[in-house]
Amino acid sequence: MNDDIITSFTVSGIAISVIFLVLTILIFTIKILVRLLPYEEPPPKPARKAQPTAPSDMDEDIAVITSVMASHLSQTPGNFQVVNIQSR
Amino acid sequence: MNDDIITSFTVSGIAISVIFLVLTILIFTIKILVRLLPYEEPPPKPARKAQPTAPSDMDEDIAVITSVMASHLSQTPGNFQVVNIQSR
Amino acid sequence: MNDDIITSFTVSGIAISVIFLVLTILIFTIKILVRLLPYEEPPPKPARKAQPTAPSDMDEDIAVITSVMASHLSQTPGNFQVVNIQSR
Amino acid sequence: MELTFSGAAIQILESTGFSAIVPGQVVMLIVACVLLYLAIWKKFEPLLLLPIGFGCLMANLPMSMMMSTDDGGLLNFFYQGIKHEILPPLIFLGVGALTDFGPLLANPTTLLLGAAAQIGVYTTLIGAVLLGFDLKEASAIGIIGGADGPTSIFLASKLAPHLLAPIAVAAYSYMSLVPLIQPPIMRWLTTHSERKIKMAQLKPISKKVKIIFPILVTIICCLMLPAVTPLLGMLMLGNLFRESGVTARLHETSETHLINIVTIFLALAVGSSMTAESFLKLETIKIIILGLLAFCMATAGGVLFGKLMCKLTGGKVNPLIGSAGVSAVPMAARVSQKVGAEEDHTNFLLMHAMGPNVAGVIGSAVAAGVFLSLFGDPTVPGPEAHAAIEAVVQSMVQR
Amino acid sequence: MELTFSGAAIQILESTGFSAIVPGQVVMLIVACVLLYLAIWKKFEPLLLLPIGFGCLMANLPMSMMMSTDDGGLLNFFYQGIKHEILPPLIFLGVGALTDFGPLLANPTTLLLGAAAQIGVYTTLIGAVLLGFDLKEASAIGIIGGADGPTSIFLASKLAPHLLAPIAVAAYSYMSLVPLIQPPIMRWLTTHSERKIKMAQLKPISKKVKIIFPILVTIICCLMLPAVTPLLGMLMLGNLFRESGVTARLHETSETHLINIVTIFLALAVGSSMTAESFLKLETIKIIILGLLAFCMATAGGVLFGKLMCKLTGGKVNPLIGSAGVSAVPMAARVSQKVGAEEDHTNFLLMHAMGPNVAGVIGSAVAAGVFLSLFGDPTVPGPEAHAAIEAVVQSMVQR
Amino acid sequence: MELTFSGAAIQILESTGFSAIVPGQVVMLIVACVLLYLAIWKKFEPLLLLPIGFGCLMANLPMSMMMSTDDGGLLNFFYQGIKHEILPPLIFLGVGALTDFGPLLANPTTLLLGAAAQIGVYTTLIGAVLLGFDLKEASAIGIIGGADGPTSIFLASKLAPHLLAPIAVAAYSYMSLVPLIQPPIMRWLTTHSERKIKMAQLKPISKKVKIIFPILVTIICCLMLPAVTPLLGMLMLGNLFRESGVTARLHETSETHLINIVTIFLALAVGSSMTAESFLKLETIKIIILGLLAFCMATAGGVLFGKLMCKLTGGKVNPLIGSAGVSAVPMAARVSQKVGAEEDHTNFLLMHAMGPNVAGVIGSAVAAGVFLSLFGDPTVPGPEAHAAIEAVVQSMVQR
Ligand code: NA
Ligand code: NA
Ligand code: NA
Repeated sequence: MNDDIITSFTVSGIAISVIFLVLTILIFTIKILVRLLPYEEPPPKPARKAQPTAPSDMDEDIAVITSVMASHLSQTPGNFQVVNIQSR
Repeated sequence: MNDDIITSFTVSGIAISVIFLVLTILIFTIKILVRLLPYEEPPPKPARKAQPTAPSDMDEDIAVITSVMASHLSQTPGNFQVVNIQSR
Repeated sequence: MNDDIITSFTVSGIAISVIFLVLTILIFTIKILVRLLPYEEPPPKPARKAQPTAPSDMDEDIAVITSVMASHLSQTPGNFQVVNIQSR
Repeated sequence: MELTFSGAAIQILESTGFSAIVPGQVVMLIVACVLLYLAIWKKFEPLLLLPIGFGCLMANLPMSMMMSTDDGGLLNFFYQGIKHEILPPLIFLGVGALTDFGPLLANPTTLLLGAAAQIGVYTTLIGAVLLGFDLKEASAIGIIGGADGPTSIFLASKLAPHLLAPIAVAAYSYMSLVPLIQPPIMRWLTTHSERKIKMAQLKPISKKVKIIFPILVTIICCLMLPAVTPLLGMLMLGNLFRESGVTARLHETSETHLINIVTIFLALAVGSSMTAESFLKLETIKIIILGLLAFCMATAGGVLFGKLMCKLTGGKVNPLIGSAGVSAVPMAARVSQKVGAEEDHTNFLLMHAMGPNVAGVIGSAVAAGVFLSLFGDPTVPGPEAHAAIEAVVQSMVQR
Repeated sequence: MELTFSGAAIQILESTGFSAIVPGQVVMLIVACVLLYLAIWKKFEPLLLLPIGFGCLMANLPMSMMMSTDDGGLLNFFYQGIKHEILPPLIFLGVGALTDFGPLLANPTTLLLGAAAQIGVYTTLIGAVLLGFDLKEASAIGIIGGADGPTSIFLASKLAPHLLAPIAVAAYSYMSLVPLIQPPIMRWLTTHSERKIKMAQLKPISKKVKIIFPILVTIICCLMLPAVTPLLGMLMLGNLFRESGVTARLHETSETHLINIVTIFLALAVGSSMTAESFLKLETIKIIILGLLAFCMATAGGVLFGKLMCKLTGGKVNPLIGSAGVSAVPMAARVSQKVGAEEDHTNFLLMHAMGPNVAGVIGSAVAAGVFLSLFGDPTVPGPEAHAAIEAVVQSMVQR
Repeated sequence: MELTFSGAAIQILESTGFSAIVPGQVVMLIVACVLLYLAIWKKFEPLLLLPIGFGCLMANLPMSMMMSTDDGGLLNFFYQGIKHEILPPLIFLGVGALTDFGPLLANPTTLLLGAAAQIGVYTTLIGAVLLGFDLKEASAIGIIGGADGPTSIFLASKLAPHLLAPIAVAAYSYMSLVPLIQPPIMRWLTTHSERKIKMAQLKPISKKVKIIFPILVTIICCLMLPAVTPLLGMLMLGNLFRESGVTARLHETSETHLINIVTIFLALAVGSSMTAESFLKLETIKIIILGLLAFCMATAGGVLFGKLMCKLTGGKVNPLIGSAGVSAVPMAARVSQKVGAEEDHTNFLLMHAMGPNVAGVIGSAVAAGVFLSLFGDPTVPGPEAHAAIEAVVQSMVQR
């Protein structure tokens, strides 16, 4: 019983040491990490017209829309054309 | 080892045969199915006024709405009447 | 077999008795409960201006909004002040 | 390992279902397709009969390892959730979260209508014994009249697991037939003037009563009939999630994705128990007939007790709401509304019928509790359950 | 099988709970109702205390087969998820998905406040040993001061499963009392001028850091304290689902329906372990007292370390944010905000307190890891777990 | 129990992972980080590779008890869901709920393209045997070319569970590389004029056909190849939930939270099987090479069969849609669209490619069924599964 009490102090001491050790290591890791990968201001959003979505993406979007519309209207895709789409 | 290689060719041959057999059966099944149950153009949606929801359904809807409103207003359903509801 | 049939009548009798007993007890329990805790008309909702949300709540809301805005604008909270918020 | 082309072809041919299919399985495949047809095109309780039918389909494809008794199979895994009575209580958690006991609390005497509808359960019990079932089986069959799927499955898995498939299928099929079965009986047993009775407006109920109710029901009913606690307790917990107002997250999950997931598993497991050996028997036909009897008697019991209440209250109760006591929420209450409105289209019975309707859920659970008190061993799971668990463990160890 | 009317009546009467209820169960039913009252009307952590209370209610209805120790019972099935340490890590997956470590990353030294608050854990350990608990039990009790329910349940199930019920109830009860327990201690330990300190704006953190952080924490902490991996690893995985931006589906499920389902099962299982034998003991009262001590010491530890940091930084840290190191996210941070605003209503401590607040979650997990390193056997589950599994399998085979 | 300060410090030190880590684990931790990097920054199938990578990370932290083989560990529990073939069919339930078989039904001959792409599976089988794998292993490796994760995991867990980790990782990695692997092969095997072919508009399909299709596929395919029923049956059940229009609740749950929960468990379990012993072997490199071969051959098979169909139909079929037969829905169909549009930006192949794309899913399942017919024992789970179950039960009883 008496032993247990002594041990409990030992355990407390050990445990507090370990916990501060572990979290201190974490602190330094975070500090290094934040130093290495600093926050960068996101570039101001350019006007829409100036920089459309990458052409390949837009082509694919048009493809999807055209296919679905053609399927829906029961027409061949050649009968109409999606001229321009804008992402919102 | 050598046996295994021969067997692997046998297996490949068998397997390709089986897979084409199974999927060919599926193809014919689908073709028959589509022939038996052809797509039918859905009838053009009639104007709302001309064809309201089935009377029994609407009656039930009115019953629900009336009951709930009566319960909410703490009145008997006789005190007011739901004249008309329209589905959107 | 014959025994089973007699028993089945016994069981039915017992079971119907028990079920009515249990549910009758429930009925009286509910009646007492409803008597003890009658429905109270909720007080008419006061006008918004007259009774704003409890000050402590609003202060906390302002704190959250200010902190988040400060964080977002990368400014110290002292640089601006949230004067008033209204719950909708 | 060496395979010649012809040897491999023979092995594949031997491993196809065609080499092993037996006539019983063909019949069951047709039964499965009929269930799917009823679920999809006739909209018979599709949330349950569709996966039950599909489970039956998979279980009867020979050598597919999808029978409820196939150790190590996918549907056997789900079936353990029925065997060990885990899935039905979870369904009831969701049902409780979906149920508003307000109309019942506003007119608590309608609980008696929920009790009266259980008469169908007990008369069917006698009928089942007359047709040669033993008392445990007869109890499990009778509960079909309770019109509660999870309760039927729960009781069948405890008292007569070998009859689970036909009982579950009959229960859900007849539940979906409520709009066809009930009206003629209701009209036959009531007079024009009775059907025209307008009932007084329900009083509002305080939030506190709604919160305390599920707790009290659990204490009272489960003290009197302990064996029904998993079912009734979870039903009431779901309702407490709903009414307490402080557990919105748990309420939402219980009544949506949790009950949906459990429904998929439960229904597939029930379907997987529809094997030719267990289903294509004279007993199944008897059960289907008895189930119909149970529904009719339950409807009649409710309506007749409604007539008695009508008399005793001096005409304040419309007997048509009695038929809603079978549960089958909310369809039976809608039937009461509809039959009443046929007589007088300004008569709104729906909210009044919701009282006996939810009372029927409690009533059937209590009825199941009575059977478990009489025939189940309350301190240990039934012998069938033991055997099942033992079999599972044995098979796992032996392999 | 033959039943006379009176014979059946006696059997039903004997199978009611009334015939078997013992005074201890009556007391526990009252305890259950108190828990439900606190959850519903006092809003004490209702998402957990409501189902815990209801589980306790069902478990103490005699012969209901709902105790955590009832083999084959529904809640015993859920309880296996605690015994085998499956449910607490899944809760932590959801907690991680809900947690924003941004404020912690912006001011990493606040991790030390999360460490300092664990002082409450260790002083309580000593107190528990003084009150006669052995070291394993004392560790499980001490962790109440960590103010993290899943961590407490995880550690208790490993080191002292017989104390699970009181530890879990104490942990969740005191967590909900944070707004009452902490402010007096915070005011008593700090000066007016300290409480008025305004802290510098937190710097923004890059997305990459937020993504790498959970991975690094897992590697570092779990290498040093392997036994805590199920808990801390899943916490960090949930956070990675959140921050990675490529797993929106998994993130959404983790933080909504998955955590809700697991919460229902976990809380019911904890409640089902609140039997009269395990709960109505002197130990429970000791645990409740020790739990309060743990919370107070944790708060004091955090505030005092905050004062130290205030001194060392030349007054840049407001000591009030130290109390948030106990975790109890986000309530403890709100308490810091509120006590600070009482002094100067233009002082906005909330975001600053979120750093130590989430640090407290990591801190408690690390503290639990230290205990497991000392008292648990890292390569195999603890003896209690073995015994539990063995008992389950034995009981399955024997039946 | 007595602990001195230094004694305790030593015990903690000994219980850290640092004392036990071996070089193989360090390598695997790096592999895990690479997987996380590919998932997060390169968006390689992140829904699976992120949790797989994190599972690998946790499993390779020494003494963390997170390996798939650690009895009683959290991830071992999830792993049982793979061992007993529960999780892959549940994933397929969700996949079926997400899949529209309309384009396939409108042009059923594209099923042959889904068959042709399986040529990659079988040529890889031969390659694997040449590299020294036995026939079961070779089959499990070959199926990587089927480009279906759940099918690969299902087959590997039955035929070669020791190769599960590399097969699963290879399958998901290459699936995400489809946009890089396929285009050069497609361009190399087709002529300019072929790539410019415009296909006729797909005919619309009646709702009834869409409903009957999953039922018929289940009956036909599972009768012919019973062992694939868990996978194909659940896929078709999910599709029936979608198309029947009467089970919206089950459809929604299947395609969202159920598949998400199962994905988390499955991916973590797969990751937890990536231990140094099982992964850092020459076999893994062979499997990765063979997997790439399988993908290339599958693509080539599809395109070449597309050329054949083009010839036979007098130029009505664009061979580019053949490559979509590998499955990897919908990425492979998008690749067909993209390569076609490069040639002529008014050519819209997407919807046409969706037919072979979903046919590829059925094709791979059928291919897996053929292997199971040849090498699996259809009436009982494979020997590895037996051993696994036996081991679990043994370890549970012994403890
Ligand atoms: Na009922
Ligand atoms: Na904490
Ligand atoms: Na494929």
